[in-house]
Amino acid sequence: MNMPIAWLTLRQLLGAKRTLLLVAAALLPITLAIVFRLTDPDVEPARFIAQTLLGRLVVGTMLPLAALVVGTAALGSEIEDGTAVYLLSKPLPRRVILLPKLAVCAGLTLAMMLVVTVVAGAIAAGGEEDGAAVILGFAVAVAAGSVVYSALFVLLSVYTTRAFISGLIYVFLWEQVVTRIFTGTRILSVRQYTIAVADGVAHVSSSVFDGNLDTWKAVVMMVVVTIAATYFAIRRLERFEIGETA
Amino acid sequence: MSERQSASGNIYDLGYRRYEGVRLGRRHAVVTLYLHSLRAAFGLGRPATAKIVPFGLAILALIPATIQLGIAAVASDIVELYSHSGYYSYVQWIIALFVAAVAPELVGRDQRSRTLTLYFSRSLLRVDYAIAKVAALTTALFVLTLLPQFVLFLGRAFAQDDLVGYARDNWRDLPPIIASGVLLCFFMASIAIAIASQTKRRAFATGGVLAYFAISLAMAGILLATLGGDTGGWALLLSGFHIAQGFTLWIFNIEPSSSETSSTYDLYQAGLSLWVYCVAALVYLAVCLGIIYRRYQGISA
Amino acid sequence: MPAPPPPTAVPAGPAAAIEVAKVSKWYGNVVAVNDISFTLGAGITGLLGPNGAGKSTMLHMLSGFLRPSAGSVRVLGQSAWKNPAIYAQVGLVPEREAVYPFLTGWEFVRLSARLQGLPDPDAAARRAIAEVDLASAQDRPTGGYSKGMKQRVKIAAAIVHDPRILVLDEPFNGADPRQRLHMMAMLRRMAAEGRTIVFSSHILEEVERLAEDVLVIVSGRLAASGDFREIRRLMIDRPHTFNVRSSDNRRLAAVLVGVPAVTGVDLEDTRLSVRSSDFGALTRALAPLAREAGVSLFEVLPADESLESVFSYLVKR
Amino acid sequence: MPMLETRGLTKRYPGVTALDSLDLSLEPGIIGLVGANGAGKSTLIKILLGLLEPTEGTGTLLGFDIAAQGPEVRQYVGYMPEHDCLPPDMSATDFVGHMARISGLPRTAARERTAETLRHVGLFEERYREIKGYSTGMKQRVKLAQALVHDPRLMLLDEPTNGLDPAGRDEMLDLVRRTGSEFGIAILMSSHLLGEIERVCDHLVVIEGGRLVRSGPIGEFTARTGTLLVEIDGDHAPLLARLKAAGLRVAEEGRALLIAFDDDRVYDLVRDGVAELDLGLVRIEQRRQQLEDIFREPAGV
Repeated sequence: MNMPIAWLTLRQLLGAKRTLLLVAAALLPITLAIVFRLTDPDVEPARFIAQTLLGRLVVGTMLPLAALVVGTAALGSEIEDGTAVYLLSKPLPRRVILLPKLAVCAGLTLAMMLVVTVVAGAIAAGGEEDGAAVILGFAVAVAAGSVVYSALFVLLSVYTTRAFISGLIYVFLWEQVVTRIFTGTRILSVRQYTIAVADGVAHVSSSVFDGNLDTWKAVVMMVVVTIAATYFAIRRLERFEIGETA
Repeated sequence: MSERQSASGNIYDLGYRRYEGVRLGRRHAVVTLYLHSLRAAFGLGRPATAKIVPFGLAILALIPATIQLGIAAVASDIVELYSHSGYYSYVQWIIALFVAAVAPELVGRDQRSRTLTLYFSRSLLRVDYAIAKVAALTTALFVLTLLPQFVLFLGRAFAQDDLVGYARDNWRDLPPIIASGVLLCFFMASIAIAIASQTKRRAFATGGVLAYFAISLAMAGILLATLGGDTGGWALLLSGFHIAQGFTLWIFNIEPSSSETSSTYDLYQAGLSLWVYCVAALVYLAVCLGIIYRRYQGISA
Repeated sequence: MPAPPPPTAVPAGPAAAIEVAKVSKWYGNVVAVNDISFTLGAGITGLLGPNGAGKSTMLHMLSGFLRPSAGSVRVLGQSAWKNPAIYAQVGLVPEREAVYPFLTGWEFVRLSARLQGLPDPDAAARRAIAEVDLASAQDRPTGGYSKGMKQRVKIAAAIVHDPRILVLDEPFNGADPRQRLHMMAMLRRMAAEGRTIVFSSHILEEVERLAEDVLVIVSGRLAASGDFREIRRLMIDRPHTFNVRSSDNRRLAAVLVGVPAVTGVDLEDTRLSVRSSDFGALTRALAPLAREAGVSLFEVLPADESLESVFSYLVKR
Repeated sequence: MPMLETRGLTKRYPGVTALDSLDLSLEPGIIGLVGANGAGKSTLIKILLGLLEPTEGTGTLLGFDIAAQGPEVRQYVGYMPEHDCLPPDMSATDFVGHMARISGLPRTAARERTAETLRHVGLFEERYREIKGYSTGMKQRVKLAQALVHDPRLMLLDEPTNGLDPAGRDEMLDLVRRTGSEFGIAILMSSHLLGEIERVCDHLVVIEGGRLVRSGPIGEFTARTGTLLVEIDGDHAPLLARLKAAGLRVAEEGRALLIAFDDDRVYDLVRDGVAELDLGLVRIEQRRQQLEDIFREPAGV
């Protein structure tokens, strides 16, 4: 782990206006959980947490958006404004540049989402037994999902200058619409992997979750996707050409 | 080169000539920028690819009204499919996509290419620039709102045997159609420009505008569903779509439907008085215009 | 003249620091660089060419950022492409202005030192910042720097590891006159220590004052290389013209016409214009003839011996 | 009344004073503006254009008060910024025509003057193509054209040759020169390249640390000095020794010898020295003071 690069990446991310927006957005699920608790509606908390609060809002929207914003800001914006040259012109193998960047992205996304998951979940569950299991399941799942999404979006950002918009299309069109309608495509959805992991870890009655992917399959797919994305990102960076316009 | 003349030959002066005509000043500059932006909203004067999205969405917005017109042509006395007051619910996403795609074009491009500096070095003031842009997007939206309403009006009129009679009986529909259409366009344009003017990057601007509508809609839905009518109802004031629906019904003086399949069921469940949505819309407008004003006062050129 | 080079801080390496052999670069059907070969040793070389001639592509290949489509670029004996190891001996100053706006000048230069794996990054950063005279601004974020300051902090980051080769893309862009003078002095000093310095520039006056040799790229081809005065001498199809003011122009004209190398003499109002295809013969003839004729020479000005005229000739050829 | 007059013009940012009580009075002409980075050149130009407000002080430009009559004065001023400012997906004709109308010209006049102006700056068939395909030189011409199209009384040019190659620089400088002398438009041009200023301008303003250092005709800055510059083809060491032996004060500078010039005797000593040593004589020139010298000495000379 190259510490100067990790330090630089962290400075980049924490200084960016978009990261602040993310932190503000992270307050949404927490607010929702507080409102849920205060008004005490007649929905079973575990089900509300698994399907709406954490399943739909956190895993379905916040997690991919956070990973997208962070993942494309770390290296993509550097390539775009030309500052990547300062890293690429150092006597370091390119993987030594990419891996710390990826680790910081994944770590930052993970930290933000873990806090949101645990705090919002705990508030909404209010000590209910099934609730604790569901939160634990989601904590593990969100951690794993952060890594997979980060690897994917960092890969995207070294391949295309339109990484952000492509990522948006993937998140909103593919994961929100296509995989809902065509259930067969769920084997290719990070969101579905994440839900499946949460389901497997939580181990509560099947009515709580609405996923339908085997947990072990999901785990295998997550490992495969992460390794492949990282490998191709490094490969791309090794052959990265900087011309007159780039 | 100076002019030279003889009986049968002339050399004319092609050198620099001063401009002695009128200079029309600030108001002319605002109007010019407004018209230019209005054209730009539909990609006119730009390459063909810039026209695809705005024209595509405008056509999509017209489809329901055109269907009504078609039905009127084929069979005169069949049920009406779309009402004036409910039309915007069918096209709300199209309008949102339109402003999300077009607002960054109108305000982001000038920041990206730094043409803003040139504008501010002319007689335009910063506030003039903001006015021209909001007005242009508002007007552009008329094509997606008032035009289909007008087609719909014709469609319904054609469905009757007596065209003149229909117009005479139903002309009272027109003021609310126009009032709600103008307010809707102004409302959507202001929100979109307030968000889009914050960044010069098109992807972020488009994403931001869409994210506002999508997330606020989802939050309102979740809150209403989990909290129920009494308290959850206020959550609809987060959502731009619900507000637009609310003030449209208020202007048409129609109560939301209690049918679960109706698009206005959320409003029925929330049980708020419809004028509340109208006030909310005005508050949103004031806030958005304030944000836009501040943005252009502060932006460095 | 600069003082004799001090004992070099840089260990002696192979004679040619940069070897470019039969290099071409194309993008689809567009040929940006076409079969260029040259070698560079210690000293300052200016890379010239019109916009779009392939200068920047060449510099990017020298920097290992572009893969040559054909031929090879070797830096200190190693291939430049896909070989980050060379950067331990190479410093790069890119053309683009951007630096990390959130880092202070000090942090930025120190980051470079750490990424180079230097044993004492703080000392190296301090030295590099002092070299570009930026110590007073080192604790401010670079986002607030002027163009010239950004240029200097970029140079500091590029020389922090004391590289043997320095590649600079338009380094004088945005620098004010004082900063230019300072930077030129610095580059001369570094070259005198035995380093290889390549820079591109559009400002011919500067190249003329700074570079010992030039490389001229026109339409992707190497149009000329070497000392530009020598290049000028090689243009035998183009007469050398001198404008002379003297105590008696008419008399001087009369004697100059008799010199075989002189191909034309024009008497104008207050001066005399002399043309010759043989530079050496004319310049050597001028003073003795004037002395014989008893004419005082007040002014002798070569009309088209500047780098600017050489360059425009090469480009329009 | 002078074209431009400022009194105590001051601009302070937190921690930095960009302009420090600047008093300036300029008549029309081609005026060069030089100064170190951060000396306040850009700030001055932006204040004159009304893009920035001065902290203190007043100014008049073309007889208008720059603070109170911003929109009016800007009708008569053209501005060419240093940075890119052109929309990539418009053609030069469309863009310059648009800026003409923004500057207050009616439609017909705008069209005619656009064609004229583009011809003057040397853009021909390519004016109908999108700007993004233009070379740097063509883009600079478009930038100049939009500053010229409304026939301003004064043009402010910020580093007009930035990024141009030698041929492009030549053409741009010729164009600036012509605009100033033939078209009769006053020009205030900033540049870091003193050679350019020397070539184009007839008046020079030097500012440093936000204060006026000197303002005067260019000739005052480039007066002859008491130094004779001699350049030899080959090694000049023998000549140096010989001239020193003859009692002259001689110094080396690069390839040249600098000889203190006392009386006309020096000319013949040089001539004879060169002749007797059988050297090639490349240059004899009475050295002029260089603009660069302003920057060699401490500020405030």
